[in-house]
Amino acid sequence: MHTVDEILDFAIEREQQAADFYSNLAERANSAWMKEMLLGFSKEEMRHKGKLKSVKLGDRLLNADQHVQDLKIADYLVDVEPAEDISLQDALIVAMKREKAAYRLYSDMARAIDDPELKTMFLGLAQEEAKHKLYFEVQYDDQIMRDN
Amino acid sequence: MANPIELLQRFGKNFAISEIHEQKADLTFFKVPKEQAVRLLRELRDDAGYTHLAFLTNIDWIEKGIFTLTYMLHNYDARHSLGMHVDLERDNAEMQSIHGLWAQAATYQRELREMYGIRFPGSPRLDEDFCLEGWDQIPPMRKEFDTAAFSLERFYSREGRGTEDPREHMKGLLYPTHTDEPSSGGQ
Amino acid sequence: MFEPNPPVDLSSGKYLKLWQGPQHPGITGNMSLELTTCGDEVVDCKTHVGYLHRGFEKLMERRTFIQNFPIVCRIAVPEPTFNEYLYAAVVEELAGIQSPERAEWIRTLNLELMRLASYLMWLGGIGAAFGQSTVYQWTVTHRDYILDLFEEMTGARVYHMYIVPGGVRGRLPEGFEGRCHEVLNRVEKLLRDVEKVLFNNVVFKARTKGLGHIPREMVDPYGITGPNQRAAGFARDLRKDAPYLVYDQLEFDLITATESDTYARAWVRYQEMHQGIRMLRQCLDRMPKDGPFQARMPNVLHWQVPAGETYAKAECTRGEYGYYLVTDGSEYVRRVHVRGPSYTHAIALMEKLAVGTNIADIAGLMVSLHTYPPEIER
Amino acid sequence: MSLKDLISPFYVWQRAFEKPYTQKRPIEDRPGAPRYRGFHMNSEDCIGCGTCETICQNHAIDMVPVEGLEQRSGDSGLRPRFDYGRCCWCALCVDICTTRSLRMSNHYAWITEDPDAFHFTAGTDAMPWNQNSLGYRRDDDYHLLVHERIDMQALGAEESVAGFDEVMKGYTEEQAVLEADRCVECGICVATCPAHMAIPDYIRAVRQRDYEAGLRLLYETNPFSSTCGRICTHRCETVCVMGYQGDPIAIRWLKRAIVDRVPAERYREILGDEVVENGRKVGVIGAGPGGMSAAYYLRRQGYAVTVYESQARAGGMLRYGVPSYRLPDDQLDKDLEYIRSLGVEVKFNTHIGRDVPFRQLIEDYDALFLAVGLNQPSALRIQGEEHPRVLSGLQVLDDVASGRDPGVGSKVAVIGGGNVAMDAARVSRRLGADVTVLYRRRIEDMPADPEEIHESQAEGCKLVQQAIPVEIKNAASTSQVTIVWGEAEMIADDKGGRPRPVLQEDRMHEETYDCIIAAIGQGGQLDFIPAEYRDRIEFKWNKFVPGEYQQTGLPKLFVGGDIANSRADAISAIEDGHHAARGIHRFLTGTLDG
Repeated sequence: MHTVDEILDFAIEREQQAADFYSNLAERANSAWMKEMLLGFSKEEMRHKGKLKSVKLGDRLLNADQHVQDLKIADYLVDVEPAEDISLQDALIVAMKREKAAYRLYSDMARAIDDPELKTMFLGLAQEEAKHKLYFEVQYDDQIMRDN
Repeated sequence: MANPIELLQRFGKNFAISEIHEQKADLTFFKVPKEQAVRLLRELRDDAGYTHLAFLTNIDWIEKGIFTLTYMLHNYDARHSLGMHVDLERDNAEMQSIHGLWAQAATYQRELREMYGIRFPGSPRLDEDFCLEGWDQIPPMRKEFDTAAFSLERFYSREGRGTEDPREHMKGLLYPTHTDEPSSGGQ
Repeated sequence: MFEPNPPVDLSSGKYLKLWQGPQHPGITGNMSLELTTCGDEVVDCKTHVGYLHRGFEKLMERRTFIQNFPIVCRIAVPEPTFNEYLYAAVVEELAGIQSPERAEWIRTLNLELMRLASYLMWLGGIGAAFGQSTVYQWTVTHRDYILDLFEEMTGARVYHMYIVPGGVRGRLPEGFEGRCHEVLNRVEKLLRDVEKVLFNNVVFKARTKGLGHIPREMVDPYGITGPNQRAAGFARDLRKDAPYLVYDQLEFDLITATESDTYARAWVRYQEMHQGIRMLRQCLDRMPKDGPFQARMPNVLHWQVPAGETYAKAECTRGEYGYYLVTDGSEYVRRVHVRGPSYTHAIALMEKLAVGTNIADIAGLMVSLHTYPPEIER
Repeated sequence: MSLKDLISPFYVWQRAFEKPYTQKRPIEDRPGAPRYRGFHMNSEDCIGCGTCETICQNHAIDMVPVEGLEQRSGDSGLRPRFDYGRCCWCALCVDICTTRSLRMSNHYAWITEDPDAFHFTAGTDAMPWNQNSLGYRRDDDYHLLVHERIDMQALGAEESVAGFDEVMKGYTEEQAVLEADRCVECGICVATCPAHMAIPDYIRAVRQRDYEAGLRLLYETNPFSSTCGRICTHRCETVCVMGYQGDPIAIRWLKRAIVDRVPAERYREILGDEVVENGRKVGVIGAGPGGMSAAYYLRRQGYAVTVYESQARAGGMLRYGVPSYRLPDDQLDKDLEYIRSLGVEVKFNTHIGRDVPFRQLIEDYDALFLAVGLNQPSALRIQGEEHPRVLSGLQVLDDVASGRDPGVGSKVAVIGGGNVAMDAARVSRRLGADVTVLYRRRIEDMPADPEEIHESQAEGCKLVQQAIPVEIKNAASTSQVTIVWGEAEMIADDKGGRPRPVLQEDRMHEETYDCIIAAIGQGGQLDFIPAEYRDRIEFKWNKFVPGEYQQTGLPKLFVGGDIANSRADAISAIEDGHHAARGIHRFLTGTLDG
């Protein structure tokens, strides 16, 4: 990946993969509301994809120095396997962990690269993923840890 | 002078005094039958020192069908007041006049005639209007006279008046369907 | 003992009917005197009231106990606070509420200030009725100084609505005592001037001495109270005979006279103003400066006073002012009867005294009885 | 005649040159005294309770809607409008104002040629005196209302942890009447109560000692009055206008004051519930407050109602989640037995999906109400959670309610800050344990009822706030368990929600307990609904999204309770059941489309 467009294509492809991941999971899910919700996650990823596409056409990414809150919930929860009888709680854990992994990936890439323009692009993507993770962490905080 | 209870007991030999109630050290209430009232007033004034008639008024006990007159007497020397109650039939109420005992009683009786419709035969200027010139309704102090209804009928309100009950207002706007109870019995 | 005035034959052509009022005959409020005159001598007098009838006693029967407190003051316009106090007193008595000591002192202060203001207005009235209008200007101005005090104490100049069942509505304002002393000093100085200008005035003396003489024997049969009674030689004053509020802790002299005419009644009232100032100074100096001024009250919105009846009275400027309250345990008053001293003074007594009086003296005579028509009609 | 009397009047000249007292208004300004009762002012604190209108003896005040002002929970959106043709400036409205928003300025002159102009809404209409700082306001030491709540007798902390006796003893009649007397009957609370109970009316019934009328009022909207009189979340009290200057009315306790005074055997006679069978039948899934409330109101309409309950007893979370020191069994039974006495059939130990297929229900019944609640405890999902000494809060409460020993040991950590956590903690105290509660946020953020938090502390539970569990480890002894938790920093939520805790990795703690009770939240379980139906039903997160009258996309199916609302309390479930009963009746009588 040597150009901004290549990076964006890579990222767009990743969002598509994520969307597919959730819609596959939704298809297999045997509980109605989980199906609904996973489709919702999938739509959320498609929305991210759409955002990146418009960046490619000239829109701006999140600024790299903008602060995105890290609730660190994904840090101390255990990994769970996506299964047919996945619960809301586990689906959220899967989602936040995936976003966290994506954030890590882009951050690492940014660190490994010297080209300032590309570095900025990776950092911007990392910020986007941090924001997505925050979204799932907030939902987890609200929906699952109601009493905690 | 004797204490008021003893005094009333003494008078009780000749008068059917009942419902004695000592409201406070200087005020005692009691009741006497209508027929004995004026005679007792005269004796209280002349023999017991209750020379001052503070007021004469009436209480409407519409639910019991009676008027209760209150004669408030005062003894300046003993510094004690007696509230004398006399029950009258509410319909067709009539009482003996005491304007011969106290001059100002004529005014009270004239007012009671106008405000409650109680007759005091022989009382001066009894049937002349007192406060109410040209009054064509029932005597207004009687409980059945409804002042609010009267004023709503006679007068109009300022335009633009109108109020909302907070509870009903919120119901209508915030949860209108949560209150429509179906009629019981179903179907 | 009602004795009708001797009948007159109007068809004889000797008599003239003359209406005085219903504009204020004197400055006492709206009522009218239907005079029958022969020359300039009054031979018969019939009073007519009803110009001020607002039906307070009836209105009170459909208002709750707290809702009644703002309307009672209107029963005696120039001297409203006696109504406030007496209404509070009867409700408190039947409800078993004791207003705190601080409130009792403030109430006394309030009532005595009221008395002084009311007497000042009356003093102007008696002056004006006998052609001494300057006195009227002076006294009404000084009454206004007292109304200024009421304004800052109660929030209103005339209808104070300050004495409320349970106590009073607020503490005295900061620095009130000092301003009150200052006004008292001014009024006291004025009174000395009024004594010179009015009471030592040859015209005033000539016209008032002997006018409207009330024989001693008339006093009880006509229900005459207050200064009218004290000027006839009766040493009766509810503040001494049945002390209410803190009157048993105040030093003051009971003023009486024997002549029982217009001059004597004016003189008694004038002396009582000095006694009032004396009492006010005692109040200001001795009243508690802190502590509660309201008893613990129930929720007034649905306050039910136990069934009962009582009568409370106070010595107002005109005599015995009283509230008779009957309750039936509900949230409403069953019956209130307001006993205003003018009820007897302005009607039965006036009709009697007017006979034989010169037309020119009728206003002065009326003022000398110090009557307030609104308290007749309630 | 003396010479003195001739000369003396000439003293009048002494005052000839005195300055006149007359004040030249309007050339000179003459402000009213600082406490002058002038024209009215109203601040933003007004919540439109209308108490000013109630006390106004001149009928000078109207409560009117104000443009741009929204009614919401705790604010009627109305504001007082003054008719100065009637006002006498007595200021009773100021004295009684529950929020102290209403006062008077010392402004007293208002001159206009239009006699109809003297009519305005204080505070919202632009008036020249709106900024006045002086004028009448109620003295701090002067009250026309009673601001302090009447205390209820309760067991002391020592007594209460000694057993499962009810802690709150209920009001005596005198206390109840005094507490009821404080109510101003504004009715602001009615909108906030999820069941829209006739609160001011039944409080008046308590004041008048008319418990029969009170019971009838309660049952109009709530057939769990004995229960709610004890454990309701009393959202009403949070908006009670008496709370602005003192304590809100103890609305919940007053409800209890009514039911405590009416014996169960008199209910039928007092309520006059006559069931006239209408020939239709409705199935209810779940015998919790939602299901039984629906059953009651449907039965009153003449429907044959069958309730399916997976447990051995009715009551749902009220039975298995609320310990008896808060809600004694016999009180819950009082409510439930009355509903059953009307002929509501309850099939116990019956799982839908396992014992009876959902399809059969939806086919057999004219309509179905589903309120299965949230009974699946959320897992901690941290390392080591499967340790045998990690228990679930719901399980502990269920064990105790069913007479089993949950075996908590003598040193317990409870994780969570909701009512389940508080109850698990208090139950553990009663079982003799030392209890520590670990909560991720601050005590003031706890979703548990304030009373529960307060009482658990009084009973000796130690509350540790801002503590995030990170890992569970084996302890030295197999009968014990070690928890690793880290301290949290709180950060504000930009969307105005609860503040969110963030783990501080450098401040970690390790503690060992006999057991750890997790009570961080619950979810639902709806796998028994076959896919063909599910696809037609709307969900959001883990809950149903019912339409009007609790109806779902499956027209015969109505839902309610914790699984269909965000409030997740008994009173909301009760109203869902009641509302669904309204909807089902409309649906079956053709006034609600399917």
